[in-house]
Amino acid sequence: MSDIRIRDIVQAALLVAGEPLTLERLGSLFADEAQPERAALLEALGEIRAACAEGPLELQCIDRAYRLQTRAEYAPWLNRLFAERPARYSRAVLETLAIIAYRQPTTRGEIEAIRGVAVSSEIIKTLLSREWIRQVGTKEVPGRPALYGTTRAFLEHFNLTSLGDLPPLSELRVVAVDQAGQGAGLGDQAISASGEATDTEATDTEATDTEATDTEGDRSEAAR
Amino acid sequence: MSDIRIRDIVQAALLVAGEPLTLERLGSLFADEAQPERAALLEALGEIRAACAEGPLELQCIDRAYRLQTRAEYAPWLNRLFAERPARYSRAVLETLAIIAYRQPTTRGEIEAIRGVAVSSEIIKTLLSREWIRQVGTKEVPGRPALYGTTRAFLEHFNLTSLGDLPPLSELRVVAVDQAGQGAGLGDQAISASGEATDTEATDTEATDTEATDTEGDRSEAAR
Amino acid sequence: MSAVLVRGEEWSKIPDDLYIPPDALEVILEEFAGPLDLLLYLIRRDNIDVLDIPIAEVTRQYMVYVEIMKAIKLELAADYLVMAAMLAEIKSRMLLPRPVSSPEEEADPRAELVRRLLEYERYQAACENLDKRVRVGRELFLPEIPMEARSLERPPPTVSLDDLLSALRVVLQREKAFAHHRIMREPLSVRERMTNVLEKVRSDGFTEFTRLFEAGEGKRGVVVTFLAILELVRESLIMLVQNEPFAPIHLKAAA
Repeated sequence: MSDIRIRDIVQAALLVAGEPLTLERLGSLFADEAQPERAALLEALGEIRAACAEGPLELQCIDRAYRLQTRAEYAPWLNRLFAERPARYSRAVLETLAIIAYRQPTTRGEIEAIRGVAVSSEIIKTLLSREWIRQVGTKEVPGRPALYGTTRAFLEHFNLTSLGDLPPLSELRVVAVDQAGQGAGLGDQAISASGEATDTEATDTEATDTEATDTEGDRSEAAR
Repeated sequence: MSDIRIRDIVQAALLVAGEPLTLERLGSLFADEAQPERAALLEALGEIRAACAEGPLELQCIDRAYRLQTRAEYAPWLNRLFAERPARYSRAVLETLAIIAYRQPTTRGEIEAIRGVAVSSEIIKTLLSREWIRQVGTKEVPGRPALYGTTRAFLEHFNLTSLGDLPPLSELRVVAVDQAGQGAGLGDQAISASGEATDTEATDTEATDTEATDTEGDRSEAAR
Repeated sequence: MSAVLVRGEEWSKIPDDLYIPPDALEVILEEFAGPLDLLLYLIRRDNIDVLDIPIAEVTRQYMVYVEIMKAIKLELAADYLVMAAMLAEIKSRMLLPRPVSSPEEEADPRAELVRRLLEYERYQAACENLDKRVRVGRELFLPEIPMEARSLERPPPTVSLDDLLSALRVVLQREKAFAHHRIMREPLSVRERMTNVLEKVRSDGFTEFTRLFEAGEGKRGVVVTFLAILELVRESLIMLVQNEPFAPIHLKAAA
């Protein structure tokens, strides 16, 4: 313990402080009787600066306070450390987006009526902050709900020149009927039952992973 | 820029990440074409570990993820850096945590049975809000009590590579046959029965389960 | 488990003229993590073998503590009283003469208590070990290095057109269950144009009808815009205003 040098203590403090440290603050790390001279602290800082030359850190002095930070050259790698993973949208978000695309300009209430399930404000916020939808006006009915439409960014993401590039609804309906038909002799009841099943699924996901990153999604799934 | 070594990048990442990094995460720092082999990453970590020997940091592995941390010897100085004293937890909180760590997944009732005292919701809340424990499920018994387990944050905080890093629970002292007791000697049968009940983990749980309901019964009786 | 101290002196018997400062009381109660903890403390203090507890004496001492806690009007956890009752019961059972002719030997009344004490002791030890570990923020500190030239990118979510369309198919399937909603009659180009028109018109002023049409779009564009305006009027999203026949038509968002 006695061979811990001033320099090591100063370095440790700079590493963990989370903010720049003045000479006074560095001095205050030491018990009164072991208080190093200002010169000794400066010498320690000099040694740290020299030792850093090799590695990814550099010593910066900002307004008479010192801090260690990574060299700018490391940014390309370190940015990948913090890069958000591409989000995965829940079924609820996708359905909402699809309805807005085909039904715009439309309100949250209308989307809810079509989906048969509440549309959380999280979902709307997710799509707004991604700039795939925008508010284009308000509807003159009680509550003055916002009217939403899709954006240019939406078209760009899906590589569409215009909404007209989306397959017409009639085509989708045919496929939907085909898919429903595969269930063999589906009556109304069966359809409504499957409808209910997806409803629950939708509400489930809405609560947790509106824009969950991959890991978060996995975690919440595991937690269930 | 081309002379930046894998090791420097890994070190920079460990210094800025603020959380332990897995090999996968370290690998993801590199562009696809420059992705180092697992072995190269492990070698870099080895070099970092060796280089640390000199300074105030050490490399620690928590649940297959790596972090740099200051050596415990530096605590006296670094504690002066932070005005805030480290939080102190009551024995009730720590005992509860220890029981969860060793017996997970476990319920509040089981913890109460061992501690012989009610576990307040405050205690559970404290541990949940520190994210040292989490609910991992519910027990399929009447009342469907929550099952708790420890988290990665628990390992991180207590500097554990894994739960296996915890020292094993001390052996249950063998209850010796003692006929010279006060008035009545301990009957052989009773002793071997209680011995068996606590010997193996499986029966252990059962034993405390019944006990749990017992104590709960007692308590509600006392409350009346 | 440190001894119970009042003003620096170990406290085992209550002096008659006891004055306990209120702060100390809480310390005492908090010092014990429960009745088992208190019992273990008493047992260890007097070097008693857990396996052979002199139940009468331990009960007496236990009650002294419980009485102190009561006396100082601390809200005594019910568990302490439950334990007191258990001790009293064990004590009385120990006093009963055991029938000599009993075919099965009766279990020691203390057995269950001993089992619980031993079990609790293990976890108490585990707790002490845990408490002794070096911990982040106490003995260990983590580097917190700021990063130079940090840039924040938000990659777009991984949504393909197929994902979007299959979500819509689900909606359509489900919609059959809600027969009263008939959605999406107009061609998509009209719906898209409705959004564009809505954005151009304002609620606090009038927009001239003709400005919504672009000559470069040709006849089809004009038709699409016109249909969009009609649909917007039908849905009461915009108002059309014409002061007199053949005068310029103006639009206003319905607000």
